[in-house]
Amino acid sequence: MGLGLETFPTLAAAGEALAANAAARYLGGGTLVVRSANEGDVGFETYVTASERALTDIVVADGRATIGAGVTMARIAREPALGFLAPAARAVGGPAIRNMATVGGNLFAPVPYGDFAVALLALDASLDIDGEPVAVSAFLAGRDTTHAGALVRSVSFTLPAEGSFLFAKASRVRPKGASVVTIAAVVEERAGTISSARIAYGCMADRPIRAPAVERALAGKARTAEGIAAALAVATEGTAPPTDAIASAWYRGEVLPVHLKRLLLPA
Amino acid sequence: MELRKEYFADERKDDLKEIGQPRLRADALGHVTGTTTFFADRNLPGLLHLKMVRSPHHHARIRSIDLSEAGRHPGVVRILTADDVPHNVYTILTLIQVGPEDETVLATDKVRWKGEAIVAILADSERAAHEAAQKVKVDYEVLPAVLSIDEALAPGAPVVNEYHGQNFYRYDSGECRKVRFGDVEAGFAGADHILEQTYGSGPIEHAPTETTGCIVMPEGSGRFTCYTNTQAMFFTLDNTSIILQMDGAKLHMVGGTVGGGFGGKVDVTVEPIAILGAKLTGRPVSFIYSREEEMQISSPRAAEKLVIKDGVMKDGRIVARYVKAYIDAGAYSRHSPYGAQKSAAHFPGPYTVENVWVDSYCVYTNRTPSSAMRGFGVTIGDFALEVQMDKLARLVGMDPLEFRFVNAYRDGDMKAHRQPTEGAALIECMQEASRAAQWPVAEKYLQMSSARREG
Amino acid sequence: MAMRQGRGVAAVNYPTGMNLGGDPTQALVHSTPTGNFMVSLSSVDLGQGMKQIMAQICAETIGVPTDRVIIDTADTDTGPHCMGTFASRGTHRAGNAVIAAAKEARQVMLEVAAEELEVNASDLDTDGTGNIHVKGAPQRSISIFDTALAAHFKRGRSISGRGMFLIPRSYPDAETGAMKPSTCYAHACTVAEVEVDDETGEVNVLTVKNVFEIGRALNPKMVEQQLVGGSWMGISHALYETTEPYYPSREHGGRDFNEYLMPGPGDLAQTEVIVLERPAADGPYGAKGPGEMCANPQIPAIANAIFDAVGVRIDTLPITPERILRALKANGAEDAGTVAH
Amino acid sequence: MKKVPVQFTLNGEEKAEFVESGVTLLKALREKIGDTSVKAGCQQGTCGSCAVIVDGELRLSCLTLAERCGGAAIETTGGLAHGEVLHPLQRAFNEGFATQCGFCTPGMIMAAKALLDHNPQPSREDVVEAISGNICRCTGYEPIIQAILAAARANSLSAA
Repeated sequence: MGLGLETFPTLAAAGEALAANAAARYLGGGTLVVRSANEGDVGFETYVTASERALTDIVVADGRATIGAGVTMARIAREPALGFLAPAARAVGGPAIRNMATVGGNLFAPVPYGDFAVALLALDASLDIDGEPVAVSAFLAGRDTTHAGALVRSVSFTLPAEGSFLFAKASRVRPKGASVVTIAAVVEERAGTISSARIAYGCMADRPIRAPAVERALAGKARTAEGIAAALAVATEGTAPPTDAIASAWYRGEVLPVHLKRLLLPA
Repeated sequence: MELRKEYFADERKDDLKEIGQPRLRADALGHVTGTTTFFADRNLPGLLHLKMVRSPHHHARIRSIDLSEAGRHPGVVRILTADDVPHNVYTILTLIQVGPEDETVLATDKVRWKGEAIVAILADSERAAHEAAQKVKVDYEVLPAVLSIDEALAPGAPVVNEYHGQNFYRYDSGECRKVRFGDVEAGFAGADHILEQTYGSGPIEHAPTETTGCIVMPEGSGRFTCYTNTQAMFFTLDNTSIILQMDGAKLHMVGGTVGGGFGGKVDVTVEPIAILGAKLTGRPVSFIYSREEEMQISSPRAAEKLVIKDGVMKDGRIVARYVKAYIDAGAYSRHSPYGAQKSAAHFPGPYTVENVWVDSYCVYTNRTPSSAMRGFGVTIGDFALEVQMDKLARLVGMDPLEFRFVNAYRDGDMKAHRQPTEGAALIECMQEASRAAQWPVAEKYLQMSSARREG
Repeated sequence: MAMRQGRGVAAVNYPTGMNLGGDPTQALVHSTPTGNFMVSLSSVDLGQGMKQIMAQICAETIGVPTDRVIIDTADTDTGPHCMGTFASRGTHRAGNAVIAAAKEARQVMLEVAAEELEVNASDLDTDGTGNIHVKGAPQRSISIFDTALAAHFKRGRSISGRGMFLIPRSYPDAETGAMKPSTCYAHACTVAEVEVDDETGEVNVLTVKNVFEIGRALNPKMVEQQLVGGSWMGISHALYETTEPYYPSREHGGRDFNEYLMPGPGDLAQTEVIVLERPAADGPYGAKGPGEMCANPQIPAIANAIFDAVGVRIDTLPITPERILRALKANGAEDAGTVAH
Repeated sequence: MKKVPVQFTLNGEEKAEFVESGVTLLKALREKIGDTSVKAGCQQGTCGSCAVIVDGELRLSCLTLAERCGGAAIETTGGLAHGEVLHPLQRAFNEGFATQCGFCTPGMIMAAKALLDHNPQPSREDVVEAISGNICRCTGYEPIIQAILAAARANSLSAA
């Protein structure tokens, strides 16, 4: 059977169509699902998409940002109110991919992709799924199980304090390369010491993960070589990096502390 | 780029009118306007799409193939199996009498690498072909696989390819192509230092931006026009003629504008089966590798293993060089027996060494067949040789560039494969490199010439 | 963290052609009624510019501007046999065939012109712009346009030529390996400078300075394209490329251009290309085949530069950050880079 | 197979076609409309050979569904020249020997045009970023970068 596209005015209607048709897939920017069809995935025959306005909205107000799931990386990269996020948005693909790839799609991107989701995890973002708030950490943990096939309307997060959001991606190929390791962090400092830190990794497991041991070890420390030493010592705790064409699990584990150190201690 | 005309000026007249001129390329206008016609830039009405069903196993016996469900799938026009191929066991270099025929166009009783072609589905759309491919049922008995050169040559290793009978290509010289020059053992005996090192490489893909493919049009005349991106028109025509047992006069290959080759388009893997499909259906057929097929199914540059043992004197002269080279051909020969002997001829590199021993092996493993690539039989050898040269220089305490001057070949020097050196220019390249890279060498090396030996 | 710099050198040669199989290429040349020249071949242009170079070779030989030559190639109905485009043979083999065919066509052209001018053909020469004149008397001339018209409509001559270039097959001696595997050899020497991150094993190639000896630069801009692109591929081979990153394991082979690694436009080394010309006695206008060689010397030069930088030898390609890091850790990273240059 | 109508402009010309639902813009352009300047290099979104400009933005036609382009203005390299007059990028690629096999060239020129349309005087870094989604296997990229910078300079001269 050939492929077909069905477009619905709301995400809810799209969700009903998907629920009713096991051979349907949600079509966002197309970078994952159209590729899959092109490569001979015959597991689905219908693209379902929604034209709901909220999917492409960016709202920044009262210290909080809400980004529609259909907003592209390119739009985020040029959104003045989200300037701190531009490096994370620009870490995705090349220019053409960034004009297509969406926030929602990135949440589902398998390793070594999904760099933007790492940023969202560090921001402790909340997802709107069927009108219910779901923490991005909970969503990612249940991505293939409880939240499989979930339709994300938007993501929202509290804007981090000026200068507190850090992002780094190590890749083999520049400027566009799949990730060896991606690290996003929100590090807040008070009076010369770290008051709180949220650290998220990409490519250190089969999906973006937080690094609670590092976060604990940073709390109350100075952002100096000495201050972060304990955190670096536990950098790989709880990680299970994949081996793939880009890098081995061993290599990822070895260089993670190096990149974490460089992120936390800028030259 | 800089042309340094002062070198060899007396060997060259620079009075030509068209040669040496930086004329614009006549084909570039087509490229920049997007009007250059590549083989796939044709829309033929009624075109069928060919998709190959491939082995998921490195090595397996095929117990049975069930096409009943796939054959009934809507849009499927025909499914080709080994029984449809008139001369199903072939080898490309049979044209230059390099046998035996050792590869099946479509697998019969066995598959010998993960990705080997088994049946070809011809359908109205790519989608229908993909869907039908899922419905082809192949019953395999998985066999032990040999995945490395060392495993292949170990005693008692499973035989990869019964057409050879052992896991290496048998030359008229025996298990390897040999070069014997001087007395290598005497050379080692008289050497001040001996250094033996092992080098290796993984397979490398040509990765042209245009994947391998062809489109075939059955003509009313009974001939077949095949638009192809092959690197060798008559290699393709003649092999197709053999495989299909079809008079070459019925075949018309059209090509010559290729989206990158690098050696990756000298195998004859798409044209025979696509032409067969066109013959059996009477419709035009397109067989174009997907990017994943180009990356993992098309022949890569072979993985290699090289052992180099050198005897060197304190003054830097290499007096003996012993090389064992192993080329991982994968499951079938393709061009690898040629590459292994080209490799044998390349040693000891652009240096004059009086005692040389080379054994170059073409080894079969249950891997994607490798074949020609830019630098065929030489690239990995040069990596090994030139790293070895660096190590030798440090071993005798010499500057690595000066060490190469000491050993560089000159006109008239006898090479290990017993051809006198002509037209050498290694020394001049190194002299210019010394200048350009500001890598100083002693004056005596700057006075050297490839054309004659001093003194 | 330390970025450690090093440099390395490598020198190579490369054979032209595939004599071990027998190595023929043929060409046909004929003029149109108005004095353009068609070259019929079955050689393949892979992007290296075969068609352009054959046009320049034909034009030089006949004595016309390059834009008067049209290349019709890679159609097995019309093009005479060519072994194929590989083994650095295209320019050399097809070029020699085109020269032979063009010489024969030129001879007929001069004979027709001689009849028109009522002189001996051996007294004639071309000026390269489309005219034939009596040597030493440029005012006694006829255009190639008029010559071709005369050949077709008045003299009944075919201004055409057949060209054949064959290197007969060399059979290696089974015992000694005595053989003639190729004809002329191109040469190169590359010096590479690298910077190695000793905490991650990442390598930046800072500069590559390549000297290539290629016989003759038939079209210097096209030589440059190929040598610059080849130099990039050499760097790519050294540090990035493999279909099977964990060879001999068959796992994790790249399936696309994200997984199959090659340097991106942000990874480029400062690249210098210097060309020397020592014409090959048997090459078309002295040319050798540099298309394959140009991607080779960077690989060992970079390997040697990495050793110079951090004191570890990676003897397996590609030289990945992982291989370097493993070697550094095995060596004791703090001792690395202390080997004297 | 279900066919759906789709209407857009291609290089300024109105196009109205019935395409198969779910078909990619790449296939619609190549097979339906006959614009084969758009190349299929991977159909995975990893090579950029199929890049086109849709409503001023660079996109990969292999990952874009044709029927989602209704009403769009689509540009391809096939429509860039005006008769024999080449676009400055085309001229720069030609004169700068920035094309070898030519397969990546149309996509590369689209990526460059998308850059220059938004940023007529790009830095080298901007150019590198702009072509980062486009694979070239022949040139080593440097001649392409130089050609794009040359086109930008030519633009600024003609604007001055």
